[in-house]
Amino acid sequence: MHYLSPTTVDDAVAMLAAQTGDCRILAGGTDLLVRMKSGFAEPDAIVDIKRIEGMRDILHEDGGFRIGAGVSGAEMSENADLVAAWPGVVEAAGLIGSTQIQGRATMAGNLCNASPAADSVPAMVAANAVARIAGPNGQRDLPVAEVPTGPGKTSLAPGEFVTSIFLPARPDRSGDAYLRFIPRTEMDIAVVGCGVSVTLDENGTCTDARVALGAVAPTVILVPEAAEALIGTTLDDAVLEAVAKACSAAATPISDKRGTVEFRTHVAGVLARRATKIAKTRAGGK
Amino acid sequence: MALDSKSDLPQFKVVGTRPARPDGIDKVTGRARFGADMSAPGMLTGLILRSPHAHARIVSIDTSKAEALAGVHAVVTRKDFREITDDDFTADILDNCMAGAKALYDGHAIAAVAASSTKIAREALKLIDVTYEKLDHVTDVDEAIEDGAPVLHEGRSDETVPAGMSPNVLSRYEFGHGDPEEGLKNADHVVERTYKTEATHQGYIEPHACLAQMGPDGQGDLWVCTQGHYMVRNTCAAILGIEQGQLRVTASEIGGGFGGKTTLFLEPVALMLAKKSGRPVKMVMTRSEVLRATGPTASTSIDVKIGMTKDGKITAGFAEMRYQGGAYPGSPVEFGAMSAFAPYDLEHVKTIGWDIVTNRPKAAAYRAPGAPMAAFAVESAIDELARHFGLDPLEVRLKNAAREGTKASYGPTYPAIGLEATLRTAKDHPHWSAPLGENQGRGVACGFWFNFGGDTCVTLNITPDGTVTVSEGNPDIGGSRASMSMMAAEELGIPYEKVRTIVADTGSLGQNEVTDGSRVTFAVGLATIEAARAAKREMCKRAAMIWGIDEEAVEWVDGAAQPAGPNAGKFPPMTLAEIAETASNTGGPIAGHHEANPEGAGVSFATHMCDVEVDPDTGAAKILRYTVFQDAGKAIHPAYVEGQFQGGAAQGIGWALNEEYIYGDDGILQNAGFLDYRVPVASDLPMIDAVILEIPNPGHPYGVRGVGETSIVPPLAAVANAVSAAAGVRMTDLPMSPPKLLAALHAKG
Amino acid sequence: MVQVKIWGSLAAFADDQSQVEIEAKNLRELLDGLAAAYPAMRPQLDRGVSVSIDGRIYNDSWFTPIREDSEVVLLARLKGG
Amino acid sequence: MTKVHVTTTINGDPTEFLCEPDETLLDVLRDRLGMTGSKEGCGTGDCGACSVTLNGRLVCSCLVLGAEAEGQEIGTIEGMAQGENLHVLQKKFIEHAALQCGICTPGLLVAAKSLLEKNPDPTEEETRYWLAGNLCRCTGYDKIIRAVMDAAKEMREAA
Repeated sequence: MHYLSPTTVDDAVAMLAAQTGDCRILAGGTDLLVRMKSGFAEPDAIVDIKRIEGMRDILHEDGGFRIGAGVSGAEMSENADLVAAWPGVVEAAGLIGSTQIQGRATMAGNLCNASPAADSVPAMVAANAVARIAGPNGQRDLPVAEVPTGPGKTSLAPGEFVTSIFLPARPDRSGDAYLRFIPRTEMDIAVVGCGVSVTLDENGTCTDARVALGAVAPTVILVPEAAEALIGTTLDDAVLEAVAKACSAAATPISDKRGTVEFRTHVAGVLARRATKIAKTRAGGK
Repeated sequence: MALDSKSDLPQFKVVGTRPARPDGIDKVTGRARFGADMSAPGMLTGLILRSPHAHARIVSIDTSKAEALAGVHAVVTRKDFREITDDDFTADILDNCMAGAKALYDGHAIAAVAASSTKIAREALKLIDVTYEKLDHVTDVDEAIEDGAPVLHEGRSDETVPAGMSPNVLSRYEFGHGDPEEGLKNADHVVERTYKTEATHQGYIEPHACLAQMGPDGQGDLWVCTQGHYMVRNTCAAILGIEQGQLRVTASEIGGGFGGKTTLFLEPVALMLAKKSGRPVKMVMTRSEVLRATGPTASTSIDVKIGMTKDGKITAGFAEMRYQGGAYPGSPVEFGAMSAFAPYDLEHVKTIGWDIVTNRPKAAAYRAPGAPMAAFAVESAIDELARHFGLDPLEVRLKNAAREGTKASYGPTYPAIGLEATLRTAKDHPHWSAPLGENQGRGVACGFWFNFGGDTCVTLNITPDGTVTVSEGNPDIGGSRASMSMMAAEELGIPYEKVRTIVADTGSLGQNEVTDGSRVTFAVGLATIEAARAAKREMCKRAAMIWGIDEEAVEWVDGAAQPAGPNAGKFPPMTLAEIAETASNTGGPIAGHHEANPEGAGVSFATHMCDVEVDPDTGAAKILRYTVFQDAGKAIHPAYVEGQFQGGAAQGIGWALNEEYIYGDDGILQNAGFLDYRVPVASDLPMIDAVILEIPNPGHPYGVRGVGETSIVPPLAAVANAVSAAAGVRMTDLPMSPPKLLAALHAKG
Repeated sequence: MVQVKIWGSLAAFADDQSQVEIEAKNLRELLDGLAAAYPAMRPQLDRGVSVSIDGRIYNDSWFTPIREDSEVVLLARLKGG
Repeated sequence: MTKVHVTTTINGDPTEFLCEPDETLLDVLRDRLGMTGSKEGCGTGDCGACSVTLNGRLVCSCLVLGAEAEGQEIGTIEGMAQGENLHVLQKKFIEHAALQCGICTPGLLVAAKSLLEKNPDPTEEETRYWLAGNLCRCTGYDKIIRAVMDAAKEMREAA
């Protein structure tokens, strides 16, 4: 096998195009190396994208943030502007694994690993984040929600890879939050995850909302019914109950070693209620 | 401690202090060499092919393609080992290390290769063609004894098993006295429940590893992480048909064992690969292999019936316990049956234990093997009875506590024991009276372990410059070298820093029992003290020669020989260093030995107290506060005694809350990694308060009891009682993982 | 003669007695005496037992003295973790 | 397969090695460079025994490729003591009996050092969460947390 370490996007695209066998992108490596260790992946080539210019950068763009595909969760949490604008997304990325993992794991990698339980993805979907994708046919932007298509599967074409994630500009009085449930306090894969983003008007009435759930379906899902329940309200307790109900109703989980259908369905609602409350507070709601 | 019993023990100078351990610097700098840290010139990598099936007949194994691969130097299957009859003690050990006729569990070793690189070895494993005939499997202990359950072995049940039972039931044990049915008639309330515990793994962070060399002359060398290198030597020699004296085994530093490194997994295979290849072979397990094919403990299903009067007197106790010990005989059910009611003074008590096999890895010992599950069942039922009557659960335990003179449920009459002291200390501790908030609960539970001695051999050498080296044969798993140095220093009357203790290889000392059963500080400590006493006698003799007086007229005081009796004061004392300096002139080197099988270890008891908060919306349980009260007999190095208490408690908390073996319907282990085999992490736990009580064991010169095992016995029940109190629903099935607890909360309504 | 308490499931191999009398001055004589008097107990004795003598547990030491009035209890052979 | 030539810095020492393209940094350290202080407890980033720093950031060396070390700075347990002077954390681990078997100790020390560099005055909770990726099965963490907090205090007082 080969280890390739391009320094430009074009080189990376060319290298990917030149590979005939199983070629994998290496960002933080916290999923890929585990798969290799377990024998689930035996790539013929690894393309390390971290030396590509811009991949380690967090840039202001159109009032939002462009986060390079090689930026780790720990690096995100050290960017004060980003934390102020998108605390939920930063927390979600910072929840992936241990301190050690957070020093390596990236949102782009978390997205392309396409686990339904990926922590950063519900937060990104709630944030309406957009992935920038490079490939043999040039560059394209795709909403994060449309990247994963099933467990371990993405809509990326052969030779394509994510170069950055764009988090849009925040209107005033906006807040987001991500909560997940795990059996321990750290180190587990989410049994259920929930990302919420809200924007309030001057009166505290919700004008925009997005709610996303992880680990309750083959991919992270957006729950429009929950958003509808929020918009136009002041997010009082009765509304939070409705959001919880909508999220439990939207959940179509499986039972596995991490949780049961009943547990995930119920806890999806619990987390939605709690995350909405945090997002509301962050948006300045009372 | 106010409650410590009076004793005529010596006033200690070194014992009871907290010096730095001798291996401390090696371990904080990364210099300490563990199992996987050794290499040898020309070394090959050994890997094992493991069964992907839970139960299958091995029809054929074709290794020819693997053998033909460049870089492969040896392939080993069961047929490379000599025939061993079923009644030989090594038969099951070998079959577990390398399957014979059948693969008995997911992960069972089928073949092994040694190659010039890990990559080639991996490739070679893929080239081994195994034809399996899949068989039905069973992994649940209760299902295994049902009619028509898949049978693992025919004809292995012993004479204690009544006719007509499933062949998966291998042994029956019964202990107790009196007539429980009669006793239950005097009860005002009876709790009758079935409790279940899932298997847990010892979870040592260091995977099994060894480095083997084996010459055509039958001489071998083995470097291995183990709790007992003498056991490794003897068992490997028996399996390979070589002489014990020809195999030298050196124990590496050991990265945790907790009972899981008291048997063999890789070692005979590594030696066989080394023999066939003529090269040193290193084998290191992956974490997945560790979880699939080593350890774990038994899973259990236990029926309990306990009666109590309204004033809290237990009138009778009965428990019937089913333990599955994996694919071979030897679950620790007899210890569950012996220990279940050991903390109580009961007129009517009976326990029945069944040893059952299933398609799971062969259970290995795990810290107080068999006792935590039994204590979970009994202590939960007692807690429920106390709550039923509105009685203080500590008072109920005090009312029924075993004391000196109590006839134990497993037979003997207790000498002085410390249970009552732990209960009284618990009751007086601020933890017991601290307020609790909403959704919080407090639980207590007691636990017991036997402790024992075993073969022990210690050599203590006096160097020419008057320092002391102690050689002992038990791997240091938690600071025991420090304890040995302390006891030698205490006995010799010299500073701790003048003594260095090493763990010697099998060529350097006589037989030593495995580091298990909380025996080391007791038995090796005793032998160290006796070896020091022998050296003191010799040094008194040397001083007597120099002074020209009878050696009986010399005594050892404060690190020096001094004339005694009629000669007192006639000569200035000769220090250890002074005597050592002239040893060549007075008869040669000075050493003390002690070889013995010290018996008479003292039993030990503990009471644990735990506060938990339950999230009613998610079923998550958080440990808020935890206190251990345990009798240590005498704490040689209190910091390491506290460490044993805290470590046992943490393992027990994991067992209670989130650790479990999860098998799919296909009999395949689903969580063979630290990601989903969930041991407690730092943020899961509070500080664990450790209260040491010292009720001396008369069987040890300094009063030592074992401390390592008792600490894992109470936590399962202490946590379950706390969770049950916080949740308002009785939890009888471990682990109390959030989905299970939430379902119980919902069922309660 | 020494009174030896035996555990419940072993009683079936000692004519259903929970306590038997054996002429023995030490542990070895006790184990030999048990095997001779109750041959059905031999498989368990071969698998191994521990013996509590006056509250202290012995695994192996043959020449541990036993007095006529000693409390002697057979136990399943102990091991640890 | 072609080996990769890597030039890097380990504990301040310029270092070169050849490794397989899919070989982890942990395997390089242990098997090629003889630096066995970093331990493999799981190989999947779940135990922290292989913790090292990569350009000052705490990582699991089992989840880094050796090839990625090109031009970077690696810090391992072997670089923690300065000559015969132990780091305060190392001293405190011994003093507090914060190790029993010692297999997790190198990783915990590297992780704790990284914590105190970022946060010289961590709370108990911050310490516990920072170290949550370092499994210890012997101690129940109590004495480890005490040792780290005590080391932090001593380092603050010395600063």
